[in-house]
Amino acid sequence: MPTQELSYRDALRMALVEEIDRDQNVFVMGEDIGRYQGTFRVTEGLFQKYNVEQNDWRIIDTPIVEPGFTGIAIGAAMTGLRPVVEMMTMSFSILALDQIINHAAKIHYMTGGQSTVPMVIRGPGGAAKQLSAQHSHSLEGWYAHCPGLKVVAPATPQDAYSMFKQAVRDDNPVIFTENPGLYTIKGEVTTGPDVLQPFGKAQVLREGKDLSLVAYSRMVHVCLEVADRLAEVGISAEVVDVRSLLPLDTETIYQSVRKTNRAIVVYEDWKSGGFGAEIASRISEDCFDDLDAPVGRVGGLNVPMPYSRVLELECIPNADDVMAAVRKLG
Amino acid sequence: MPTQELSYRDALRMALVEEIDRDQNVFVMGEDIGRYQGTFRVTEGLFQKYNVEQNDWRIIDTPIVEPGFTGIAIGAAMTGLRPVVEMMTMSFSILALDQIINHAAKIHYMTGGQSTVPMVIRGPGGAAKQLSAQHSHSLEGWYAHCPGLKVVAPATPQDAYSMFKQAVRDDNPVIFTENPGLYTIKGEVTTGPDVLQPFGKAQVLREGKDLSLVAYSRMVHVCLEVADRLAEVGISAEVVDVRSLLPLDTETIYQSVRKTNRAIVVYEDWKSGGFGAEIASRISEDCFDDLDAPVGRVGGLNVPMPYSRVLELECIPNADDVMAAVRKLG
Amino acid sequence: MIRRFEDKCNIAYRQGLVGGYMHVYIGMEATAVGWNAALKPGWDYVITAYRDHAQPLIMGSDPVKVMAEIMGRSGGYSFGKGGSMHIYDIENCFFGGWGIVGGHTPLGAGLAFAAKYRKEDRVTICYLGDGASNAGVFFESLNMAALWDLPVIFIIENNEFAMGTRLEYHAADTQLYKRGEPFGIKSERLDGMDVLQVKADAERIVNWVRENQKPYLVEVMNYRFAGHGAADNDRQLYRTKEEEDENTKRDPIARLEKYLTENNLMTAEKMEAINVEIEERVEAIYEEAVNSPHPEPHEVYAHVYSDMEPEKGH
Amino acid sequence: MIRRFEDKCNIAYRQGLVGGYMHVYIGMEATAVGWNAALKPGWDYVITAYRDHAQPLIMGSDPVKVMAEIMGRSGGYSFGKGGSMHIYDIENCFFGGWGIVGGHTPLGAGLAFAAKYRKEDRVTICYLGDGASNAGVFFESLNMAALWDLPVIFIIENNEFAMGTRLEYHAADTQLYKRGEPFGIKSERLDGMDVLQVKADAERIVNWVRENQKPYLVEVMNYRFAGHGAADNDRQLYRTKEEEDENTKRDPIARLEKYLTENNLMTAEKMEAINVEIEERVEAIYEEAVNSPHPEPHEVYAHVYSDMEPEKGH
Ligand SMILES: Cc1ncc(C[n+]2csc(CCOP(=O)(O)OP(=O)(O)O)c2C)c(N)n1
Ligand SMILES: Cc1ncc(C[n+]2csc(CCOP(=O)(O)OP(=O)(O)O)c2C)c(N)n1
Ligand SMILES: [Mg+2]
Ligand SMILES: [Mg+2]
Repeated sequence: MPTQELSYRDALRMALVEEIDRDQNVFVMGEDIGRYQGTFRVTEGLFQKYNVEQNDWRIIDTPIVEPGFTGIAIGAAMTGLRPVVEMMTMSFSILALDQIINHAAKIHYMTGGQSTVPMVIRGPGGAAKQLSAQHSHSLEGWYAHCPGLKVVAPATPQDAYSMFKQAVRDDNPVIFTENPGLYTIKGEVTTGPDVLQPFGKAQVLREGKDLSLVAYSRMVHVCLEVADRLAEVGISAEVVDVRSLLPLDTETIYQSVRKTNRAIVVYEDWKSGGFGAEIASRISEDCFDDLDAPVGRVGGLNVPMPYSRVLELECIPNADDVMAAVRKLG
Repeated sequence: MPTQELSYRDALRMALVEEIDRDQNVFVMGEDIGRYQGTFRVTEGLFQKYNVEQNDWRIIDTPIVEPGFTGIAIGAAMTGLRPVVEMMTMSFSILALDQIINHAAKIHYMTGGQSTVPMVIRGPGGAAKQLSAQHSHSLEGWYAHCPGLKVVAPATPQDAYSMFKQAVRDDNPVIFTENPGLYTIKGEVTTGPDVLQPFGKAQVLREGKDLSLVAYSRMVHVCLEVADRLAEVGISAEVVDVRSLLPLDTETIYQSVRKTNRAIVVYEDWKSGGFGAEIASRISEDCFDDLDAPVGRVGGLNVPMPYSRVLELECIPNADDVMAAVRKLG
Repeated sequence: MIRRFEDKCNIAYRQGLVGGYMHVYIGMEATAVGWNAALKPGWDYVITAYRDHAQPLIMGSDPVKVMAEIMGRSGGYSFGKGGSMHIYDIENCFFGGWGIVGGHTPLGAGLAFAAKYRKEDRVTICYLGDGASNAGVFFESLNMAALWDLPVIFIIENNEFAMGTRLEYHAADTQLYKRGEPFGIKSERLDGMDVLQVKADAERIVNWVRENQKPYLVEVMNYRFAGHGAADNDRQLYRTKEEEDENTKRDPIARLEKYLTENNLMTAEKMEAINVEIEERVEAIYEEAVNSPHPEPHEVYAHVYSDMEPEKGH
Repeated sequence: MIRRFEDKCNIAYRQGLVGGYMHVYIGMEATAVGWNAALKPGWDYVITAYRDHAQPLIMGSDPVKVMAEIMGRSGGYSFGKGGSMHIYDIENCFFGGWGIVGGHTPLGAGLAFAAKYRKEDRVTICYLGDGASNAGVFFESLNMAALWDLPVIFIIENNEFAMGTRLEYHAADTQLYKRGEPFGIKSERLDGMDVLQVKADAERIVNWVRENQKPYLVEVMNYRFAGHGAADNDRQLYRTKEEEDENTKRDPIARLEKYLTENNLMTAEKMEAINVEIEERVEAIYEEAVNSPHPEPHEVYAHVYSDMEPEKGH
């Protein structure tokens, strides 16, 4: 299968284009995704290609009404269409939560299986740069709490590609969260019509034996950096990329912890009540006898995101913060 | 100070009346709370008393627009008024999350302390009886994840009374969640103008030495029942009523666990990703050396709430489920 | 022709009795019946809120499955998981059945979006209450429906109450049809009590929407004879007995019966026979539904996802 | 009289320069200036979205503190925690500064609610964009404002774009003032480029609202000369150079200068002198703001709550 170097953003776009071309039921909806090319340029060129050149109504610019257009996508999905909804930032999906949680997530259940909602909601989640308190949310933990949704947070261009294709083909509503800091990272990507990454499989991105660093999305890269730094001082850290929060692959995480006997869970979201608490408490409970130290957690500071870059950088966990947690484990 | 037997509902109403009478800035807003007396009758009689007899605009019936009226309350609170917003059920507060999370919770921070939002959002949270998937949410875990909010979940008539009064006088937005199953329970209530229960203090409702059952809201009563049952078989369980999720009184919880060396956290919300995970992972981390067994968790089933009473009862944790978790601890 | 009226009369009565279990659509039957008569069965889409027993019955759903669902039995359309507020019969194009006031209105626009996207000539009817017509998402839906020319008819069933709140306490202007105007949507206020008139209006409007591929907004004037829901047993909190009695005179079914009698379209005997027959049928439906078993505990995990089970256990 | 025009001219220019840091209100100055002139300083409330540099400047805020906030410095109104989108000067009755499109509109109604609750004769102006005028919560706010007779003026600043989306692609009917009509709200479309005309309209409407204690909806026609935000540097994606040039001719400041000159109200020399003075003042403001220190790391925990600190640490 062909392989090429792609940025996370380009990998995503490529997957999107392939899915639109593959299935007439796939369309894209969101704010400024068409003529304006998308705020983060994931949909660049698509309006021209589909709506103008092919005269096909596939890329749909919406008014700024997250509840409304998400609901329209859900209604359309109930008839078998496969909408891909872009949230300009995942923060704005808060406005659409009633549609997502009370409708999309529950339709299969409430209809007793009569209807499915094959729909992807994607966009950048987490802090970018000085977007302040209202635009910097990590919401994946909230979503991963809700049965009926699937929630994924790929960290690499390969997963952006193959998990996105998987998401579009899934018959259930999928929350697909991208961190704004990931769009420009590059990596080798194997492409092809059926290069799909099934959900619910964590992956070990770096093998190690002394300590497991468990993370998803951009924090995986922070953990890789920490692993490098630990290697320099003779500590061998294993990095587990959770990538799918719901379903969650506890087995791969547990295997790692059973080997290393120590774990730190790292996430960008507010520390208290974030999904890292779920992962940590599962490890604590299910690997109780294997643990040589309490399961550590590193999360974002429990404050609204401040505007000042100095303060913002305080809030977002970085390699130093993880190093400090490693030291604390002893 | 006077003491009387009151139901949870009546204790709440009494506290509300006292606060309205005490401070002209306090008013109440919500759907069907006035002429219709409130769906759960917490505001019974108040429209007649204030709006009709005193010709004062204190009890305000709103259209069914949770985002809109919550926003109006927030704007009013920014000028120093002290709105009490009733959500007919907390499930409907999902529609107002943008107002609550992005506005109320962050205003003090974003204004650098120029403004406060002295406001209470209250209502029944959790399952009632066959209200189905869209009306049975436990949302306190989501709220307790958000800095800027305070989140409380009183379990007794006394706390309903004294924490509600505290909430009204707090200068920060307070989420005050009542479980529909609690309204009719009765208890002795000490009343008085300054009977206030400060937040961030858990309480031990039953002393024990073998095991700590940690819960809030209605699940406290389930735990008390379990403690009774355990006492019969010679196991002495301590019941810790968390009652305030944010701020969280970890000290009282830890003290209990350090004594009993075993803990089970019980909550009605969906198990995975619920706030119980936060409590459990804190205990696991901070009481690591004191624990003789992994911290157990008992939560609601990870499914949308079904309508059928048979299935609904499967979903909500009960004493049998907690007993099973106790047995699992060994 | 008479036969057709008979059927409708049948249906309307049947609703009264079936709904009798929860008394939900009583007084408003003519609206659903009249509008449904203008739709292409099995082709056009219908969606409504939680007051949803009548729609599936007149759209060809199995009344036993509707009744069983209302009772939370495994013989119901959703195997007892949806219940009274969440009835669906997707095969017959009935899309529920929703509990969040206003929340289903963009879904209605979405059904119409799908029809337009696929270039099918389906029309979607989206019912909502007067209370729901204040919900922000409804206005968002109106704007997009007009912006994208979606073939959807929003029908505001103005029964003068949102639960215990009277129209004039929740809507700044009680002429709710005006809400379509800022979006350039054709909007009308129509009667909802005279089934023949309703049907005539419905045919005109459904045809217009099908032909012109544009949205439409209709405010239908009816009245909720019963309480809001089964739990609402103190209606005098928000309306007087006199007002109720006055409005009961508008009863669509009595009106139809009177029409049929006065025009000699049906004899009193025939009408009585139909009523008896209906009662019997409803009794039989009830019997069958009530004998349907409760779901098995393990079913609680089915239908969370289409392709996997959720994590189990407490 | 001339002096007053001078001030305004001053202010408008100053905005252009201060805003020059982010080029945000350019082309729209006459709206804020004209409307503000009709308000009682320190009494009436103003709230707007994230395009919020101009308002506090003309409402008497300290321009250094505004500039420092935009730069995220501890000398800013929110000690650097709010930033460009979240400027507040509550003392001067400026209530921000909000990032969620449409999200602040009920807050605006809430300010007016408070005035009415306290029986004060304050008027609230709530600005919002053409894009924001589609948001559901805005319609909910209109309904309640009318239902409860709240003294709020909603001003839709129709600058023809919501980010990169042109008006006619996001609004089914581009006459946005119509959106008040279904609620019985007095609604008008007005010019927003001629500061003198704006001021006259504003005085008429503010007085009406103060007297009648009812809401009002105004659509103000202006144009966003600059890109949406500092990050928007490819405006040709959504509009042509010609269109921009054409609209630049409507420049409110050039227009005022022309008016002043033609009517011999100000000499060219005087005007030039003012411009120079403004440039110097803005330079001084910039210098002072840029010399304000960045916040200390520990300040990150301040102002989460009014009475306690959040839990600390990662
Ligand atoms: C978002 C939301 N808020 C509140 C409720 C509770 N509730 C259910 S029905 C109802 C009244 C709705 O009235 P209307 O839209 O006129 O419909 P009707 O019952 O008259 O058919 C209310 C307040 C709800 N289901 N959803
Ligand atoms: C709920 C929400 N969705 C999307 C955005 C991103 N966004 C910020 S400004 C804007 C355009 C708003 O346009 P308009 O209301 O016309 O105001 P203008 O910028 O022209 O002043 C968008 C889409 C946002 N801030 N909030
Ligand atoms: Mg109604
Ligand atoms: Mg605009």
